[in-house]
Amino acid sequence: MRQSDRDAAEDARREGEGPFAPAPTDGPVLVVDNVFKAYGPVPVLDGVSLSVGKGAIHGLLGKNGAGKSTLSNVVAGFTRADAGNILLGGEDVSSLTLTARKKRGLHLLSQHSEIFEDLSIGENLLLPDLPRRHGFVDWAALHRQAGLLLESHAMHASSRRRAGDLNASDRRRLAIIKAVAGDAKLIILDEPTAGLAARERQHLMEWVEALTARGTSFVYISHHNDEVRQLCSEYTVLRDGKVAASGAAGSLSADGMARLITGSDVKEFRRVGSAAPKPPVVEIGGLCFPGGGPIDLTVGRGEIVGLVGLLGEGPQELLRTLAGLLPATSGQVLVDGRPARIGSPGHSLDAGIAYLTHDRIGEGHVASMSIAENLSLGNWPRQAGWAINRSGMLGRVRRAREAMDVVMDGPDQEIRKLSGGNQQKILLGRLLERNPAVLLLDEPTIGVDVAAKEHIHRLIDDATRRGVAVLLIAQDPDEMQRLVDRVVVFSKGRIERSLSAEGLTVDAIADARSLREKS
Amino acid sequence: QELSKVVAWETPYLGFFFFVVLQEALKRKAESLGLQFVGKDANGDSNAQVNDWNSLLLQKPRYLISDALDSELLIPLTKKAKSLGVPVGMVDTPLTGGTVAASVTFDNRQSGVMAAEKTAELLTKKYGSPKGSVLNNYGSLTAVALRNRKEGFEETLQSKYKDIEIISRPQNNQHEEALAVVSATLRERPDLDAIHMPTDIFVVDARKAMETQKRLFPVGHEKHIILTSIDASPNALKWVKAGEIDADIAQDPIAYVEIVVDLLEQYTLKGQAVPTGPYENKKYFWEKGTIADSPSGPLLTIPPYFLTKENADDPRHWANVVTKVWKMEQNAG
Amino acid sequence: MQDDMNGRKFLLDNVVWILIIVFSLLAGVLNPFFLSEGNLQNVLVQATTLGVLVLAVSFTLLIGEIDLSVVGNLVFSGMIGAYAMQEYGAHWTVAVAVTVLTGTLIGALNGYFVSYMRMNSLIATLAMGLFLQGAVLGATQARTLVIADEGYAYMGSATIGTWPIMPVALFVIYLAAHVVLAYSAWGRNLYATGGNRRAAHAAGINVRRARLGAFAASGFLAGLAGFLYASYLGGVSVTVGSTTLLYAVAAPVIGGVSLLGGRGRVLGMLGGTLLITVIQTGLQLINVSAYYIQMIGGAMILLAIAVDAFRVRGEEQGSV
Amino acid sequence: MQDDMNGRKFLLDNVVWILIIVFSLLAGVLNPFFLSEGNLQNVLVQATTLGVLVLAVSFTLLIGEIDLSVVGNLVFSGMIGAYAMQEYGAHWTVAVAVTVLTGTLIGALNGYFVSYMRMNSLIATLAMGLFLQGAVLGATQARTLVIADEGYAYMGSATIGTWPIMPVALFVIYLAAHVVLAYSAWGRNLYATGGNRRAAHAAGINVRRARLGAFAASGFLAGLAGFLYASYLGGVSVTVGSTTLLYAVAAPVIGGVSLLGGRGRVLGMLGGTLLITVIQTGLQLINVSAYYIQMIGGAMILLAIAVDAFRVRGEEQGSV
Ligand SMILES: Nc1ncnc2c1ncn2[C@@H]1O[C@H](COP(=O)(O)OP(=O)(O)OP(=O)(O)O)[C@@H](O)[C@H]1O
Ligand SMILES: Nc1ncnc2c1ncn2[C@@H]1O[C@H](COP(=O)(O)OP(=O)(O)OP(=O)(O)O)[C@@H](O)[C@H]1O
Ligand SMILES: [Mg+2]
Ligand SMILES: [Mg+2]
Repeated sequence: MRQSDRDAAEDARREGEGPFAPAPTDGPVLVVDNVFKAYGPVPVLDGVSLSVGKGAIHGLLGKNGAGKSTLSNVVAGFTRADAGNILLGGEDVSSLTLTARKKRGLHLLSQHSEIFEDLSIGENLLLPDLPRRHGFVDWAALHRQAGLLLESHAMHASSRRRAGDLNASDRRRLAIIKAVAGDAKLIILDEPTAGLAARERQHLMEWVEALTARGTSFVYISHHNDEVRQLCSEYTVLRDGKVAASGAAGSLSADGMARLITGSDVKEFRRVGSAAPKPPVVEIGGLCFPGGGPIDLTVGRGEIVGLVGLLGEGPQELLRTLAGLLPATSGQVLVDGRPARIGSPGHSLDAGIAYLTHDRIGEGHVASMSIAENLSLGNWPRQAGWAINRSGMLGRVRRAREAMDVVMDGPDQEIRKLSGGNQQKILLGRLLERNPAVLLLDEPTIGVDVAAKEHIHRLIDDATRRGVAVLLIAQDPDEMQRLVDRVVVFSKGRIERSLSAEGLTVDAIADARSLREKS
Repeated sequence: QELSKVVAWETPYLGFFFFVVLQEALKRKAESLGLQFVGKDANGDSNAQVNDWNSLLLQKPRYLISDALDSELLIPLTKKAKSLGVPVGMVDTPLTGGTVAASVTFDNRQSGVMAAEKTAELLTKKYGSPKGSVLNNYGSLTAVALRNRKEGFEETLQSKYKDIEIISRPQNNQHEEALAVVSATLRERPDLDAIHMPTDIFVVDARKAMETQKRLFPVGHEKHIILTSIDASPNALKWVKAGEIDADIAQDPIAYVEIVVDLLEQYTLKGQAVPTGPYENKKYFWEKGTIADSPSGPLLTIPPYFLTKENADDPRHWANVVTKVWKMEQNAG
Repeated sequence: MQDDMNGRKFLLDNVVWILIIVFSLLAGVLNPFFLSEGNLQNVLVQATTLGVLVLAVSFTLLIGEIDLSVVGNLVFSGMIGAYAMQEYGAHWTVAVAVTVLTGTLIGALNGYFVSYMRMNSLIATLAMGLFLQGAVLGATQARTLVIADEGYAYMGSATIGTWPIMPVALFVIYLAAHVVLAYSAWGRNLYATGGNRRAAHAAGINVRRARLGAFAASGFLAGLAGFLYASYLGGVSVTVGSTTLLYAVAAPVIGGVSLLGGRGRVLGMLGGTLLITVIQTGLQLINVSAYYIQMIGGAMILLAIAVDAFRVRGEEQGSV
Repeated sequence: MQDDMNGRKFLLDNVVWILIIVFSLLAGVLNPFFLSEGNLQNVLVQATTLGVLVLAVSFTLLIGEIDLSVVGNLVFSGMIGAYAMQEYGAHWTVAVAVTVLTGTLIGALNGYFVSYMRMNSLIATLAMGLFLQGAVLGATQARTLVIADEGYAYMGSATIGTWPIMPVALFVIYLAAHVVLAYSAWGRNLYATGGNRRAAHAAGINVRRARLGAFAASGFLAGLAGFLYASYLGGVSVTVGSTTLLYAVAAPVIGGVSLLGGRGRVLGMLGGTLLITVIQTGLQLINVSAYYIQMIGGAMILLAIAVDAFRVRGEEQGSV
């Protein structure tokens, strides 16, 4: 019998048993007992054990590819372990389906959480248990319940709206509300804050705290060590599929944590910008685009300019316009003094403008293609004008591996089999291979572990030393502060003011953002 | 009430030349009577045929003439036509019931029997007794006419000539399948004696297969493979005259249509029933037939006959009418 | 401007109805019969048989799959129903039940293939359709099974006054489909599964069962179509419906059902059905030589999709 | 264990070749001629005409679309080539060029519809196919356009010794397709576009042009098939190829080409073609009544897809 058939049979049998018997109150909510999982020759989870106490927030830490998401999927029932047991409230749920585990109060917000774009927000929140009357869906009650949920989580959107019309951050919030709604015993949050703005992260952390007061436990996965230190009561560190450390979180220092995760010291990279005037690389004049402009902005050789502003108020739209992904309605862009055509990504790239998307899966990689091909996508090293030069591609893979420490089996491995952080490195590598004059970076370290983050920061800095001009969006004020030479603040699609290098502190950046948010 | 000037026509297929001739015959006949012609094509779908009938009946034509895709499903519609006062004439494939004013058909089964007898006769000539092997590359069995021809051909050989081996393989009314099957059979059977095609349409493919394998020889050559077919189309007429085919059995699409129109005009529209009994018309090569009573009404069955070198120039063959009078070619170019 | 946008959106969403009106008027100019009461009956009767097949295909499109065996299924289940009466002397009500049940079982088998065995639905159902039509050919030896039972034939031939009752079946079935798809939890699960299978699974929907269910529903409707066709035609033959499949797939798409799943309203399916029927009936009535009918039909469908593409472009603005 | 996994993967990846062997042996038992040299020629000749169509469809499958107009295109472009010789006395080389060019232009038009006008490819190309076949019916009025030119007919009928030269064309075309798809930047752009259209666009690939290009390539190959069919059959008529479409779509899928785009190897396409041809030829040679052939054919394709589904399940492990 195949695995899945067994699931179904099992499910039917267990569902008849009636309400789930409550666990002893003092025991751990979740016990992971010696779990093994392998996709190929090398195990991804190699005898992992951990336990999560009632009401605890358990930080799950590790480098990219350490196995965190895999473990979450095994616990939630998305994937099945090769060996080992999962106990929820004392009951062995290892052979239960995802649905059965959900019924027992186990929820997962996965790293690449998805929504039903064509359904309303209300349905997104309540599926599959829609309120019914006389057997039919009670739409009025549905929107009433969904409205209450949205309100209690401070999300201001009509539950009747099509979920696909929400922007990326609101979609994430929707997915999170769905995960935390209802009677949850244990919620696994796999990088819930990746790509969220500071205030939203704060919000999320407050919800989580509040929910623990009701007795809900969490497994919390994040590459932001400060979040883990602020929120978590206990932690487990995974390294190469094994538990490298675990314990109570209180005693951990920031450095110590980084060391536990990477296995060595991580030197925090801090860029030393120079205040000297720089010759301009990119000059943006009167640029208008849907929902913004006119924008005037000049970035000089080796300069990194941070863009700050609310979602939908300009920064992302400016980058996407420059990248050729949004149509410019008027204005001009000069690169190295020459007017650049920016009608499509191809034109922008030809003009030396390279863009790193924040939407890795939707717009970043081609999942079915190899690592080597993804590194060379749209920029094939050629021979004889038409054929692809394989050694050229392999050279690029070698360089990316050396520069960013990418964990992979080989250049021909499909990129979808890499962990999220490693995929991100490949995307950045693709841009750097183009030797661009201008780099547009939208969250370059999204989902990237502490060590790789430093790597990436160094790579960006290296690029500026070669004269590349950088426009950067980073929701993390700390990351912003460490990299940028100056910051421009957007409001309602236009540049409101700019903060120069002097007095550019984390607080100032955070304030610039939040000031806008208050008004 | 004044009679409509529109003659309605519904054909099961239009993709084959035979059906084109049927339609053209009606078009010309209507023209000669000063009437208008409307024609529809069901393209092999009996539901489409029923829908076409319904739409045509809606316009209350003078009469509706059709070749049935299937002998049963149109029966209720003949009753509807009657209630609307539209006489119905069937050609080629008659119905098994209903109220049809006049039907003109061809004895497809008999044509298969004749081809079988001819094949047996030629094999007897070759071997002294009826033996040898024959490929029957039969057509789509969803077509009533082709089904009857297959049965006539194979049952005759099976029951009367037990020493003749029948290799029965379908071509599904597809040129490429006919070519492929004949090619394969020629390769498989270097000793193949005879080939029967159910209609002239696919004789070209059999000839192509023989030609490619350098096994196409004229009648009389010692390596000649006996070739028989049915229809007596313009192509077949050429082959018969050139001695490239052993026997071709004629049907007469032009006669079907013209006679049905004549019967409808002459009797039905005047409120009389079409009389049964012998039918004679020197306009057609076969000259004599019989109108019998059938479950669907009066039915004239046209006897099959051989198209031969000797009679090939008779201007009454439909192939000669099509090429010499209508100036229509089966092959373009 | 908001109003303008809404007006535009309304027009685009209802482009199929506008096309129906335009094509009807055009056909009416070419042959005034087209706008007669008799032809309206004609259109509605033809829309009934096609419309049920369109619904059948649509149920599988909603989950992002496709059922191309519906025509084979309709002939096969119609045949089984006819045999039930002829060979076993079944009462016509039993025969109807047998017809629909046969269709449903075939649909469920397709669903098992696609959902549990992960066979590609396009090809698996195409092959299934071939198999079923082949089975009918083999069983009937290409002969027509005549439906003699008046009860069975009633739906397809009865009239009230001069009005045939078939279209009543069309509207009842579409209404039921609307209620199921818009108001039942099962229906919403189909949309969720079609819209995002992984998310549906993660939300705790039994995705496999939902997918199997969509195919079973498709088979149920194909069986129903089998009954309606047999009742309408007064018999079953292997050649029934052989040119219908293309239209049964084109109609939902013209009516705004996405081939990628998760999207499509019952009203749109009805609109697509009526538009295709209007084109077909129009071509039956206008006096163009039969040689050119197929070409014109192809061009009309192309035109309808081209117009529909405005809606698609409106929705996908900015994407490539 | 590693070896085990690799062995399993190898088996699964090559399941189509195993099926070819199994089906061949089966047919050989039923008719020993099946395993002879004569029949090998037979299989390869039939695979040539089908194989080129399979490639044509595959080019569009790779970008996640489908071209169902290939059969209409092949007849239409074959007709234009035949007319070029008959009406304008064109030299046969010119006629071949005209045939292939016509096919390419039709393909490019499909590409324009799908890529620039955003028409749904399944329906748009289905309607286009209907239109083209209708146009051939209208233009030829069901007459056969006989190819008298020996140069034009050479490819389809010439032999070296007893061996027909058609299969040479098959292997040359497949080799060229392999080189283009596996080694050219243009080919990889197709895979990228099919794998993730937005990502390909963002990476600077001209996605619209790539999509148009895939359809133009499909049309080019359909035109080439038009030449091969006309050359092989010695003529063009409206009914040519009308039952081929199903097989031209099933073969790539059996050979592992994903209907969702971005996945599929030329060797698989060849395997799919050969498997379908083996089934067809086998059914022609074993002595089964035509009443049952279609049913058996459908069942065989179902079986092939069911076996192929093991491969799919292997790849998608754990997903729903
Ligand atoms: N479906 C799969 N097939 C093959 N290998 C896989 C698959 N999924 C994950 N892996 C491998 O398992 C390892 C662990 O991946 P996982 O996603 O669990 O890492 P992670 O700790 O969540 O990393 P990140 O912080 O980057 O999200 C990686 O090396 C990855 O390549
Ligand atoms: N030392 C280097 N450091 C960083 N990038 C490099 C280096 N050498 C080459 N590259 C980048 O790698 C790409 C591939 O280089 P390679 O010389 O191998 O290929 P190629 O055949 O010359 O390709 P093309 O002509 O398209 O550039 C080049 O486009 C260049 O951007
Ligand atoms: Mg992860
Ligand atoms: Mg170079």
